[in-house]
Amino acid sequence: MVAPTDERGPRGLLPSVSPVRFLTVDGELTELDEHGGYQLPPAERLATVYHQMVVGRHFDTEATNLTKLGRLAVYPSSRGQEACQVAGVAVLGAQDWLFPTYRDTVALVTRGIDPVEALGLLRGDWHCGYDPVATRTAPQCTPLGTHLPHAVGLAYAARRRGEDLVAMAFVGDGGTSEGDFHEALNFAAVFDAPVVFLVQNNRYAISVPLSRQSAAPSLAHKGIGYGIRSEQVDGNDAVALMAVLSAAVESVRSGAGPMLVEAHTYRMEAHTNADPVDRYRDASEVAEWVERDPLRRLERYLRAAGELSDADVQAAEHAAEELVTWMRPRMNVDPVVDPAAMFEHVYAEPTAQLIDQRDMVVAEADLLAGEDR
Amino acid sequence: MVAPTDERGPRGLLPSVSPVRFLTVDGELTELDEHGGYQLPPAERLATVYHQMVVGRHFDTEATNLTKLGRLAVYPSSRGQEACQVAGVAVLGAQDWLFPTYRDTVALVTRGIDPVEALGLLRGDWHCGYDPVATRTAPQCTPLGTHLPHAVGLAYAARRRGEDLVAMAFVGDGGTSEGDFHEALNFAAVFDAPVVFLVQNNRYAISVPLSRQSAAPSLAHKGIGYGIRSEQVDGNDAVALMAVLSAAVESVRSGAGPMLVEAHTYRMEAHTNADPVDRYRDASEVAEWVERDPLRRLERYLRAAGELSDADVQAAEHAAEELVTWMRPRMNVDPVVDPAAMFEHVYAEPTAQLIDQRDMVVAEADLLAGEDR
Amino acid sequence: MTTTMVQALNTALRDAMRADESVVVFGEDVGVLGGVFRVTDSLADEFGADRCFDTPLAESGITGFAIGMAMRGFRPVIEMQFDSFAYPAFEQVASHVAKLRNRTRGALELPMVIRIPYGGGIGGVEHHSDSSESHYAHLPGLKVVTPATVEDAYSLLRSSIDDPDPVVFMEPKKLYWSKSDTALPVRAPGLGAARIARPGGDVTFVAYGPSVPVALDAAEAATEQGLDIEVIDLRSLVPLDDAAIEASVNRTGRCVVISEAHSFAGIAAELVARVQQRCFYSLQAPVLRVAGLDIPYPPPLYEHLYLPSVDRVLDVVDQLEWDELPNRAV
Amino acid sequence: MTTTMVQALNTALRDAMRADESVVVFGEDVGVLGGVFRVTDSLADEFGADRCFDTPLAESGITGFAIGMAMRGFRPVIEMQFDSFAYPAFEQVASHVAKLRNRTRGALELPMVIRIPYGGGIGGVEHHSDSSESHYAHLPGLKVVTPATVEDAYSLLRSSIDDPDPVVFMEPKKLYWSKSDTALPVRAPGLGAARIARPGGDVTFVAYGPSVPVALDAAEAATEQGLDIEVIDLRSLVPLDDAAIEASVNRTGRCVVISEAHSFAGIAAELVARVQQRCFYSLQAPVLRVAGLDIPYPPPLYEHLYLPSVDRVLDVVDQLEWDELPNRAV
Ligand SMILES: Cc1ncc(C[n+]2csc(CCOP(=O)(O)OP(=O)(O)O)c2C)c(N)n1
Ligand SMILES: Cc1ncc(C[n+]2csc(CCOP(=O)(O)OP(=O)(O)O)c2C)c(N)n1
Ligand SMILES: [Mg+2]
Ligand SMILES: [Mg+2]
Repeated sequence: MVAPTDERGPRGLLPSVSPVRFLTVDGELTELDEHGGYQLPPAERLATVYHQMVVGRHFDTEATNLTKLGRLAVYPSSRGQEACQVAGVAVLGAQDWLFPTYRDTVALVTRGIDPVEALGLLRGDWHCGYDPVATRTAPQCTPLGTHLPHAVGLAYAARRRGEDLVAMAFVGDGGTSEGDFHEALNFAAVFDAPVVFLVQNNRYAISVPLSRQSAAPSLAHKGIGYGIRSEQVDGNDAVALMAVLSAAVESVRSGAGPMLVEAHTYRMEAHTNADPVDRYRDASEVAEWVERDPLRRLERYLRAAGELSDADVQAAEHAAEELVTWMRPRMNVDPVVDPAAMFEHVYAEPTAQLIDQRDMVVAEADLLAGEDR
Repeated sequence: MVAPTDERGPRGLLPSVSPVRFLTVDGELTELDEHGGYQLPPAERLATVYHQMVVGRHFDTEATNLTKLGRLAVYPSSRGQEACQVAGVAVLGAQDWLFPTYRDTVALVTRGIDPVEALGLLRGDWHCGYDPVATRTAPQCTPLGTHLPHAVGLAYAARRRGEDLVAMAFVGDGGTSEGDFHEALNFAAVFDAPVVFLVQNNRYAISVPLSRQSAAPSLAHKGIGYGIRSEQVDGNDAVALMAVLSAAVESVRSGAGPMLVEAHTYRMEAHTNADPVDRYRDASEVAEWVERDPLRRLERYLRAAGELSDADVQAAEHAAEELVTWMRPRMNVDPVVDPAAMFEHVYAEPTAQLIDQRDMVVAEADLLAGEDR
Repeated sequence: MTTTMVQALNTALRDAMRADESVVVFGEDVGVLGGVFRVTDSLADEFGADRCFDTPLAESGITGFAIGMAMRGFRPVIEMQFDSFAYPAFEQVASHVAKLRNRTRGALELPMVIRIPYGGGIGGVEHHSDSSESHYAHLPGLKVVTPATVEDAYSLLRSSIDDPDPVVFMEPKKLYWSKSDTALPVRAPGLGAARIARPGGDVTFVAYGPSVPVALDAAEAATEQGLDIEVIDLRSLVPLDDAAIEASVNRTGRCVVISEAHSFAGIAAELVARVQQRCFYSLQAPVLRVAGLDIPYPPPLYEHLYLPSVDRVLDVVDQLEWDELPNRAV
Repeated sequence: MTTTMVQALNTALRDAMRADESVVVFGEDVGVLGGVFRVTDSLADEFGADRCFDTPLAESGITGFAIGMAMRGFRPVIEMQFDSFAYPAFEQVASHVAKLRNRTRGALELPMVIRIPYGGGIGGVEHHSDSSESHYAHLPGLKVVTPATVEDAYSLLRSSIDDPDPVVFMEPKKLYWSKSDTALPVRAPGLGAARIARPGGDVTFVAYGPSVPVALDAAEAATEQGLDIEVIDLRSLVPLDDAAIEASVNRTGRCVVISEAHSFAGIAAELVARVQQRCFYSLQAPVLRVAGLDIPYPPPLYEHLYLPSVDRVLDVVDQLEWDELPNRAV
């Protein structure tokens, strides 16, 4: 009744026994048997990734600062996860779609989205500050896992239209527990949708540790239950990520069906600025992960390989400073709040009932503005 | 980061490569390598199972007749799935709990529930015709997969209370696609709840064939994604089912964590009496499965093994006839409809608003009864 | 030729699929089987499995998948098999379908239709008879449409598929086999225009979907008391045709809202609240409701006691503070 | 000693857990972290990880697991982290929690509490500020309770945990840090008794949860116009204290319902519908609503425009068909 040895058979679907790793913690190249059969990515691409990671880290630091200044309602930091977020974007073409979560603002910036627009949601200006169609980036998704079926539907639709399009959907370790994760992976497999699901397993869902989230050997082991090929990778190793994710995107693009990739990483900061992280995890654990910092690891490797010069490093730092300098004054401007804007785009055309409500709110605001004068 | 070789490691979690099988289609014992390491169950138990399957088949036929007489609103037949349903119940102790779906009426009867009470839901008398606490059998569940987390919660609760209790939760192939299946399996694994999930993969969800439901090598391959040990078994082979399910219940009872068992079977009848099955499947397919009839297969085996005499077969037929004879006149009585009953048990005590509504309905009914007189 | 509501819906889907290649139909059993109510009968045949197809059994997944397809240029029409089996999709509907246009300031629109067979009266076992329209009507960003006639089934479904906004299209199961001799296609005004199903001057009945025939029957029966009752068929709950209701009640001075959904915090309450506000000075009596009881939908043998009935409607009409009923006044 | 609402809720949980071993608390981050709002602060410490624990992130699973535990003798108190993150559990709530007692003719009861922080006013980004109470209130079989004061937070939560029926306990996030000097424990009457938060004779404000302080502030401000406004704090939406509302409106003749939930088909509509029916002959003006706008809850910088405000309430009071306002009458 079952053909366990067909090309979707068990052996081909399970991930590597341990996470694919190209770099040691010190940025040295690991032995071949840790590479899981993947190729070392070209050095230029890695240098670009390094550059983007530096920019991402600075951006992230600035965003955290902005919360202290009250310029952001809240900020979930990407610190420590830059390799995942940058590699996840770097392997995409312009025509591909990205489906990020609230955590993935560094991915947005890497995608080329104006950082001020990228911070729209967290600034409280609008729910999504950028144009998803123009940027081929879905709005950052807050309800856990719910964007995954969107990615599947969009990728399937594109394939139906004969478009060369891959969807890259990010999700957290916590997000894998939601029913929508399951339904999305199953739909992807049944409809053969060109999607890469990238689980950023940062070992916490707010305070809930991985051990409370899953008893599976790895989250990548979930793939086989859908007939989806899966892989696990060291999420703080940008080289391994580039190797695995570009292979995944290529395979998916070629029509070999969806893939699930788990990146083992760590959330260096609190869940958000509002989260008292010391309540639930030891500083010593964080310290261990400082050692595995993805940025330093890649820098060491590239320098040793002669692919990164002091000038390159300075150029990256400089680009990062420029970005921050560009965004800072713009973030210090109070966004314009137009009461009527709330009523736009609820429907293509407002209903009679909405027009009444809009008129009321606008009249109130006008009155208040009059009083203020 | 991951310990792939711990006792929950991949090898121990995956199901047998092909479904465990003890009996050939002709009821002969298969080679040892098809047994998946399981023991042949004791002959007396198998004889009892045979007896219960005969009773179940007759009951099922009678229920189908009752729909033709208009005595049931609808009936989803168990025909062809008697081995699964009887074995799934036979391996339980009186203290264990059963979580059945709308399809599993034969399981209810095997559990010892009065057949008229078992048909309460389908008769339209009340939503659940039996007492779930007294019978340790949850109400038959219609919303797909939604009873699975209940089974997990109940089993966990029992373990917390120090009770020796296993929950057996039935679900269809279609039901495995729902988010609640995923969440239930994950909770079971994380909380180490003593549950056996039995998937009756009858290859159809109404008209949706298995190939549209899942692209996995088998549905049992879903277990590893939760860290749950899993097995697949020929669902028309009562011997294999008894072997696998009693081992599963024993293992779960011993504290080794939940298990997922997929039984490969076939729905011989339409989804329900209201379903035009010819629209979506060939008679030839059904004919193939007639060959694999679980009842005939077990009978042949037991007879050949000298464990079943003509007298035993007659006794089973006789018991079945008795059951049907007992239920038939009772099913022909119109249930009493008491308008006030609708308002009972909405809350422990009816609210003031409900009392008003009840009084209105009862007054209407009284008036109508008066007019009728 | 006589057409049932099921056939009219089927024809609407077919015509919409012929008119626009981007219309796709999917859900549970909508393919070869043609849906458990046959609303999608033979669409897979005519348009192929690419345009009408079955999915795994996962309503949240179906809805999310439709969102994704709509984001890439399709106009999905999805089927939830029964009212209460749409509940697993509630998060997708509430947090995404209803909000995507607004969240993205119009950059992403969702021209999708969620078809939901709803309501009771067909002897369904538990979970097969819920009237869930109030939940959807309460979520801004959704349109909520429901036909009461064969003609409207066609016309409103076509309009819903054409609409740039997501529409929850609620199909009254009880009326699936109701019939009409009108030839299709018929097109009525778009979404948001109510219909005077029966003109009258003494009382306004406001109804929709499965309750419209009950309202009409009750209005007919009330002629025996000399009452001339107007029946408004809302057709769409969102947008709501306030003007039509207001004009009627200002004429009649009395209003009864009829709805199968649970009474408490249901859509009928909204209708009552609006009428008493907008027609306060015209009202001769409080606006009353005949709605579903506030109990879980009962088993088949009890459902006649649950559903708004002609008798129950007439009882409520009697409570409309008549000094003397019109026929006695003659 | 000053107590916040969060602390009162925490104390209520603690006292309930001390009083009854079968009370267990679980959900996302309720363990060591003590919940994102600290309502479960240090319960895991005092009662151990068996009685207060974290779960995987799956709200349907949490709810279904709680049902199972309740079937086996526990009294689960589960937390949904935010209003809209309870939507994934909607099917479990609608099809099981609300119905299990009824389905089984009372053989299985579900003494469980679903705690849901709800409403806006805390600057939350999207999906963190929904007022979802109307959905629950529309589902027969659920009780729906919501405190507006620190004292009631304690007392109502204790009553909800003691209750044999499933209770959706809605906690107004905006009031989490409101304070009181009353020493706990305090026990008010059980579920279903409203509270006169402020007596008055000219208008009745009906409010609950986050809208009670708005109602009180508006009533205070209205004294400038010489208006003496009564404020009713419902405390529980189901069961509803019709008698208290009716008595008040029959005295005042005017009523405004205040609620943060979307106006359309929300619980405020139900309150309006009931009042106009029960108090028809007393009413000097239509019953009006000040409710949430019928738009998706807006981003933080806009929420002051969405929420019922004192000004908006006073504007509506002005529309209550006054021949002359009381102060002018003096
Ligand atoms: C459906 C749903 N439930 C709960 C939440 C609240 N919540 C926001 S982030 C978060 C933790 C998510 O953890 P994970 O998926 O691991 O992502 P991470 O934050 O670690 O990147 C939770 C519980 C939510 N956003 N959506
Ligand atoms: C949540 C939900 N969606 C849809 C349905 C309608 N429905 C009833 S049975 C069924 C097919 C289920 O198939 P499967 O799980 O394989 O079980 P089987 O009927 O084959 O035993 C469907 C779609 C339902 N009961 N619940
Ligand atoms: Mg995480
Ligand atoms: Mg099946």
